Amino acid sequence: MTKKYDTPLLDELEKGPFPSFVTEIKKAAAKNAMAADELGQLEKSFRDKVTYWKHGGIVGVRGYGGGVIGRYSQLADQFPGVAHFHTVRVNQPSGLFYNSETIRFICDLWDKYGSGLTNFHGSTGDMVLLGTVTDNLEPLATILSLNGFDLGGSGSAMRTPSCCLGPARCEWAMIDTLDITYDLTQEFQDELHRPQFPYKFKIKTVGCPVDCNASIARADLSIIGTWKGPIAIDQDKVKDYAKKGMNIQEEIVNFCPGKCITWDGNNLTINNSDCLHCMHCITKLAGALKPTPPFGATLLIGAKAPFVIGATLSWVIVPFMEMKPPYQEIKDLIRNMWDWWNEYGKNRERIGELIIRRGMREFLEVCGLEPTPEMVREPRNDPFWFWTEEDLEKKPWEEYLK
Amino acid sequence: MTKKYDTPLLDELEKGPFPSFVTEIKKAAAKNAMAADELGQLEKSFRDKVTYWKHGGIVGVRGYGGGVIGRYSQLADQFPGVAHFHTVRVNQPSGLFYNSETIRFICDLWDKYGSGLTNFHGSTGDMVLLGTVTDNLEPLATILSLNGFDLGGSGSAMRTPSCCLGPARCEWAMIDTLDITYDLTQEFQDELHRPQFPYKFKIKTVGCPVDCNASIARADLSIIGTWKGPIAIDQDKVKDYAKKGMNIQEEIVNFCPGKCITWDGNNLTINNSDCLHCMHCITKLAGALKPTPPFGATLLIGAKAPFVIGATLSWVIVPFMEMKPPYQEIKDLIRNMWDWWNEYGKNRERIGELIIRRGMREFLEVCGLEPTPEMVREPRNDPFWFWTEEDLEKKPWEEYLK
Amino acid sequence: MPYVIPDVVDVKQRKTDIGPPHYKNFLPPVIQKNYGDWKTHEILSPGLMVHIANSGDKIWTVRVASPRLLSTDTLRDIADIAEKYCGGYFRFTTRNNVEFLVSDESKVNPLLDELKAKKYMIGGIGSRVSNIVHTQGWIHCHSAAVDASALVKALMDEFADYFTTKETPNKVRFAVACCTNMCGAVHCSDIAFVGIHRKLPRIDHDNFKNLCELPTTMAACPTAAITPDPAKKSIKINAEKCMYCGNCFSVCPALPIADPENDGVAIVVGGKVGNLRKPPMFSKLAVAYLPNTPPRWPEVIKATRKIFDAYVAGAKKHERVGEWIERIGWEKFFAVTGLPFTFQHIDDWTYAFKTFRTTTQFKWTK
Amino acid sequence: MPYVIPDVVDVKQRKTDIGPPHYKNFLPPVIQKNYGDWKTHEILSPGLMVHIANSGDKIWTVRVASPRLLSTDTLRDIADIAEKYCGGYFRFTTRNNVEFLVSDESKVNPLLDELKAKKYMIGGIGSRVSNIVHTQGWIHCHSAAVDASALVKALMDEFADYFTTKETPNKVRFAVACCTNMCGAVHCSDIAFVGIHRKLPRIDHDNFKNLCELPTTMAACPTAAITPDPAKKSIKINAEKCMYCGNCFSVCPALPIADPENDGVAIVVGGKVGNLRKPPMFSKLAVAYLPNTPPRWPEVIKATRKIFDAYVAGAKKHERVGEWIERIGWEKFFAVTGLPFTFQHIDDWTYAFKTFRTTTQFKWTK
Repeated sequence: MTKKYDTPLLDELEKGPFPSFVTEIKKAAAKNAMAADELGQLEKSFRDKVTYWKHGGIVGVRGYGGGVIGRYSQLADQFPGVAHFHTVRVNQPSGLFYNSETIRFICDLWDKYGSGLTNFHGSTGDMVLLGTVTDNLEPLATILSLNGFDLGGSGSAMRTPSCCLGPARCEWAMIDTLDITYDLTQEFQDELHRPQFPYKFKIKTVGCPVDCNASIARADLSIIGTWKGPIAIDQDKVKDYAKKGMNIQEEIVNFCPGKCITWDGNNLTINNSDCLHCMHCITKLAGALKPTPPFGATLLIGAKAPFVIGATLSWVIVPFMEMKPPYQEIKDLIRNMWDWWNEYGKNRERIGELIIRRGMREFLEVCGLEPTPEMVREPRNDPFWFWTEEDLEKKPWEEYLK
Repeated sequence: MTKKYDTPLLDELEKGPFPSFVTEIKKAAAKNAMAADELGQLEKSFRDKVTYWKHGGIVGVRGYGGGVIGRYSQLADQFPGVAHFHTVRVNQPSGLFYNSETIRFICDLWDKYGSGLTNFHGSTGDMVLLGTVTDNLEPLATILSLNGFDLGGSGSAMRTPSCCLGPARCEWAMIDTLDITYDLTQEFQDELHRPQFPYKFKIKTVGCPVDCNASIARADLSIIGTWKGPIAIDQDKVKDYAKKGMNIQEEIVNFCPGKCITWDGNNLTINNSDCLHCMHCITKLAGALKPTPPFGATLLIGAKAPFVIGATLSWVIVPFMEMKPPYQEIKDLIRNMWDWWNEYGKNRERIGELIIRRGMREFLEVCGLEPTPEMVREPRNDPFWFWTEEDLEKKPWEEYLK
Repeated sequence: MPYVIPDVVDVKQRKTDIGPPHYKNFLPPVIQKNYGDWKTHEILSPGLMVHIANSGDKIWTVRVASPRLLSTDTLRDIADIAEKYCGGYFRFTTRNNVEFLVSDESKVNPLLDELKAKKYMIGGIGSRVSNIVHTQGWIHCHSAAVDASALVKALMDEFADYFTTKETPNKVRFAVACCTNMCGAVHCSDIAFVGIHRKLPRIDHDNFKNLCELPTTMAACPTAAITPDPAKKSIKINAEKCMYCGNCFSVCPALPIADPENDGVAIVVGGKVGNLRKPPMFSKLAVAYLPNTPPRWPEVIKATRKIFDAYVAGAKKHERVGEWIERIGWEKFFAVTGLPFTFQHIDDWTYAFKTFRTTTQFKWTK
Repeated sequence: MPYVIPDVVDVKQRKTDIGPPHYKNFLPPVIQKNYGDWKTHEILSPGLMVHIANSGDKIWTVRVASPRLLSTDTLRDIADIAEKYCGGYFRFTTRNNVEFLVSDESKVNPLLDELKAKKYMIGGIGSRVSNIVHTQGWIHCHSAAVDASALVKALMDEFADYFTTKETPNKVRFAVACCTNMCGAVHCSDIAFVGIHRKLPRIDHDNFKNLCELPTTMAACPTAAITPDPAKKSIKINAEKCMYCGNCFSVCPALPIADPENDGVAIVVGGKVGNLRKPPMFSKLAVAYLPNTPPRWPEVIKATRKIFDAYVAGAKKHERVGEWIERIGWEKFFAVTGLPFTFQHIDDWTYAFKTFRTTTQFKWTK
C-alpha cells in the first residue's frame, strides 16, 4: 500500500540504545502513505543537508484563527504524500496526565485523518498531531470537540498554557499549578483560539522555584510558587542524611546562596530572613525540610528566545500574590497588560520587548503595580532617568528623612 | 585693595573641622581682586542655586592646542574680576611628589599671573591653576617652560597621563608606574598638546590590582601591574597576625574570590592556579604574603563617565605584557589603536564607544591581538555572530577534535 | 469516558472553545486522594521513584525515554503497558519522557521486566542525563539549518549510560534547536546545540513583492541590516551588519538562507532555568561552528564529549555545568576542554559591554 | 633647581613639548635609595604610617585633609612645614590629601604637634573615610547643577570622626560630581553624589544657529531625543525621551537646562574601583533626588547618614559598601536604610534588561 524508499542514512539512526525516531516513522510508513513519503523526503534532506519544507501557508478550522500550522513540501512531485503535511495542536490536559483509553482514541483518530505520527509533546505543551491534509481538518476538529478536546494556540495568540505536575505528585508544590492552568485556559479561550495580539503570549505555571517547566526561560508570564513562612526542619531526618554519608556542610551549607544555614553536626539552623528561597537545601534534604505557609506565587514577565532583541528570561513584577480560585487578581492583571500591549505593541513584538522599549514604569502603572526592589538585581547605574510633572511636585524626603 | 562682599551663606562653610574652601578663597581674596570677585559671585550662586559661569570660549597658548580652559562669567559687570577666569593645567610630576622650593615657585608665579587659587589636583591629575586672564597666558606658559614645567592636556587629545605612587613607596608595585607615566608622557608630547583625536584619551598606570588611581574606572587605557608567579608566604608572619587576633578563616580564607586559600591554624596554603590576583590576602596580611615574578601589566581599554552611551569600566585587551623600558610594545599598540580610532571614530566618540560600536574583533585585529577568554566575563549568549570569508574556509575542528 | 469516532461527521455540530478535558479525569485514584498532600519521595533506581503521601499512600513512577516523535503503534503499546500495570495511568514529562504511574507495588518489577524486554530505555531520574528537549528539524520545519531528531539520537546513544545508570554531578540538560529561532529553551540548557547559517540570505527580488511585506521584513532584522530597494521593489541587505540569523526568512520566503556547505551546529553551554543555588543563567557560546555531517554528526559528538567529560571530572557534587564553569572561570573552561576561543566568542551585540571582563581578576592558564 | 621668574618675559624663547619635570627630582633620598625595594608598611595611627624597605630604611607618612581648592598662602604653609620636618618633601594623594614624607623618626611627633596646632585635620589612612574626590561646582563650572565643594565640606564635617579616629568595615570612598558629566569617578564610589536636572532644556532658537552645530548637538543626546527644526534653523526636543542629562548643553550653549527649583542631588552607592575580593562595581542609584539647599544640604547629609550608619552596623569587616549590599540584597538595603524605592530606580536605558531580577531569589522584607 505505501511506497518504499531506500534510506541508508536514516537506517544508521535505528542503531544504538536510544529509541529511534526513524523506527517510529517506519512504523507509521508501513500503513500510511504520508508517513512513507515523509521518510523518503527526510532521507533526501539527510543526503543534501537541507530542509525541503516550504514556508507554511495559512490553513485553519472554521471558528478558529489558530491551532493548525500549514506545512507543504517543496518536493510535492517527488513525494506527493507530503504535499500537504499540516500540524494540528491539541490542548493537552494539565500536567500531561493521560490514560490508555484516551490515548487510543487519539491514535484511532489520527490513523484515520492523519499520518499516524505525533509529538508528545510540542515545545509549548500541546499534543502535536504531525501531518494531515487540509480537507481532514474540519472533521478532525469536530471529532476532537465531540470527545471533549479542543485545539491549542498558534500565531499571535495566547498559547496553550502549561505547567509542572505540581500537587498531583510533588511535595513541593506551593500552588495548584494544574488548576491554575486549567482555569486560565478556560478563562481565555477566545484569546487562545483567535489571534488578536501583537505576537504570541505564553503562560507557564510551576509549583516552586525549581521550575520544572522552564517557565522563567520560556513564558511571557511565569507563575512560580513560593512561600513566606520559615522552612520547617525535621532534625532527626537531617541527621539520618548525615549518617547515610551526606556531607551537610559541603553539600548543603556551602551551597546556600543566602549563606543562612549552619550545621553543628547535630542541628541544622536556618536564618529564614536571609533565605533566598532557592530550594537547594529542601530538595537535597527531601523529607527533612519543608516550606511553610503563606504560600503564593511570584509573577515574572517577559521570557523569550533570541528574536529580535536577544533572548530574555522573565523578571519579577509581583514578588508575592496569593493564588486562590477564582484567581481574579491575576486575571485582572493579565487583562490589563494585554490591553496595554495591544495598544502599544508593534507587529511581532513580545510583551517583554515592549516593556524594555517603553520602560518598566509605564508597564507597572498600567498594571497598577508599585515599584519594588525585588524587580531588579540592582538599581540603575547611569544618572539618567525620567520625572513626571507630578513627581516634581512631591517632596517624599520630608517624610522619610524626618 | 580688593573688593569685599557680604557672604553669609559661604561663611557658614567656614565652620566645622574639615578645612574650608571658603577660607581658602578668602585668603586669596585678601590680596587678589579676581579671587575677591570669585567669592562674590559664588555667594550669589549659593543664594540663587545656580551657576554663573558661561560656556568656556577658546583661549590658548601659541604652539599648543590645549592646556588652558577658557572660562567667563555671566555676571562680568557685577564681578569684573572674574570676567575672564581661565584654568591652566600644568603637567604634574609622576606620583604627585613635590618639594617646598617647587611649590613656592608655583605660588610665586600664580600670585603674579593668576588668582592665587589652585587645585591640587584636577581630576585627571594635573596641577590646576584656577583663574587668570587671556593676556597672562603667554608669559605664564613661558615661565613654566623656562623652569622645566609644561602644560597638561585638554580637549580631544591625549590627556596628562597619571599613576599611583608605585615603587616610590609601595611594596606591591609590580611595574614602575612613575617611569612608565613619565616615559609615555614624553613619547606622546605631540598628542598631549595638540588635540588630534576624535575625543579625549586617558592613560592611567597603577602598580597592582588594588588600583589606587581608579584607572579601571577612568582611563581609556588602564595599565595595571600584575604577577604570574606564586604568592610567597612567610608562615611565621601569618601566625603573628593570627596571634594578634586576626581571624584568618573569616578575614582571609572566606573572602578569597578564587576559593584557593586554606588555613589549618598553623599553615596557610594557596592553590596559585586558582588565584584571581585580587590582592585581598596580600594587602590584609601585609609583610607576610608577597607576589613573585614574572611581573608585568594587564592592559584594559575603554573606561569613561556616562556620556553618551553610559558609564563603562575598562576591559581586558592584553592579559599580560612585560613592562620594561623602552616600553616599545605598548607604544606600538597605542599608536595602532589611535590610528584606527582616528580613522573610524566619530566626533566626541571615546575609543571604548568605538569598540562597542564596531566590535572587539576589528579592534583586536588592528592591534594584532589574539582573542582570549580573559577578555570576557563570559562568551556571548545569543546565537548571532559574524563570519569572514577566510573563517569559512578554515576547519579548525580537524585540529582540536583529533 | 466513552470516546466516539463517528463514520459520518457533521462539522456544523462542532462546539468551539470548550478547552481541554479536566485533568482530574486522568489522575490515578491514589493521586486524586492525596492531591496536594505529598510528604516526600525517594529515587530507588535511575528509572524508578516512589512518592509517599502524608496519608502513607505511595505511588511508583517508572520513567522511560521517548524520541518525542511517536507513531500511533508505539503510543498504543504504551497504552497497553499502562493498562496492564498502571490501571491505564501514565504521563509524559516536560522533557518528553514517558512515566508509568504504578499504584500497586507488586506491579513495579513486572512492569520493569516488560519494559526491558521490549527494549525501552529506562532511566533519566536524578543527577544524570535526561531526555533532550528539541525542535522539529528537517522532519517538519522550513527553517531548520540542521536536523534535530538525528542529533538527539546520536547524543543520547553516546551518553546512554548516563541516562540508564551512571551519575553526573547534577542533572545535565541537553537541548537541540534546529535554527536560531530556538523553539524550546536551548538558551538555558547545560549543553545545547543550535543550527546556524553562515552566509547571507539570497534575495529573490522577483518574488519579494508578492510574498513579503517590507516593514515586517525590515523589523525582523536584529541589526537593522535590511533597507528598502525601491527600484527593485525589494530590499537590500547590508553584508557588514548581517549575522545570518535567518529571522528575515521566517517572515519572508523570498530570502532563503539555507546553505548545505556552510550551515552547521554551534554548541552553547552553562545555562539553567531553575532557581536552585544560583539564579537562572543563559547558555554561552562554547563552539561557534561544527559542520553538518548527517546522519550522526561525529564532530558534534566529539566536542560534546570534551565538555561533558571535563564537567564530570571537574565539577563538585550538585554543581550544574554553568555553576562549574562560573567557579573555575571561562579561561579554565577553554583550557580544560581544549576548545579554541575565537573572535566569535566575544559578544558584539546589544549587551556586549556587559560581557567584557572589566577586572584584572582571572586565572593564568598558560 | 633654582627657579626663576623674570620681570621681563620673552615669550618667543619658550620651548614646547618639554613635558613634566622628572619625578626623581622630588623623591626624598630614602625613597631614591629604596625605590622599588619596599618590604612592608604599618599603619601607626589614622594619620600616620611607616614604610619599611628591605634595606631596613624607613619613611614615615603623615596625612592631612585638604579641600583641594588651595590658596597660595596655604600651599606656602605646607611647603614651610615640609621644609621644617621633611627636608622639603611632601606629596598629594589621588584623593587630594597632603602627605608629609618624614625620613627622620624624631621629627614625626613634632610634625604632628605643629599640624594639630595649626588645625590641620590629620587622618584618612586605613579603613575609614578618606578625602572626597569632587568636581568644581559653582566655583568654576558652567554646567554645575549643584555646588561640589560645599557638599564635600558638609559631608566631611559630618563624618569627620571617621577620618580622624573611628574605623569603618572597610574604606568608605565618597565622591561628588556637580552634573552628570561626572568628571571624576563618581560612578564607582561607595557613596557618591551627583547633581541632576529634572526639566527640559530651554531652546534659545535665536541663538542656536550662531552658537551650536546641529550634528554635534544631536549626537550628544544619549536617547536621540533631539531632531532638527528646519523652519527655525534650530532643533526640537522630544519631551518623552529627554532624561535631562544636560549633555546637549555641554556642546550647545543655546540649550540652558539649569533650574534652581528643580535641580538637585542624587545619591548613588556601592561602587568600587579596586579588584580586591570582588571585581570593580558601578555605583547604583539609592536616592533619585534631594533638593538643592545651600549652604549645607541638610537633606543630603541626613540621607547619607542613613546609608552610612546602616553600612557600619551591618557590614562584615573588609566589606565595602557594594559588597555589603550585594550580600544582603538590594531589597534589604532599602529596608534597613528606610529609603524609598521608586520608579526612577528601575533602569530603562540600554542595559535595562540586564538589571531586571530574572530569578525568584530574593528575601522577604515585609
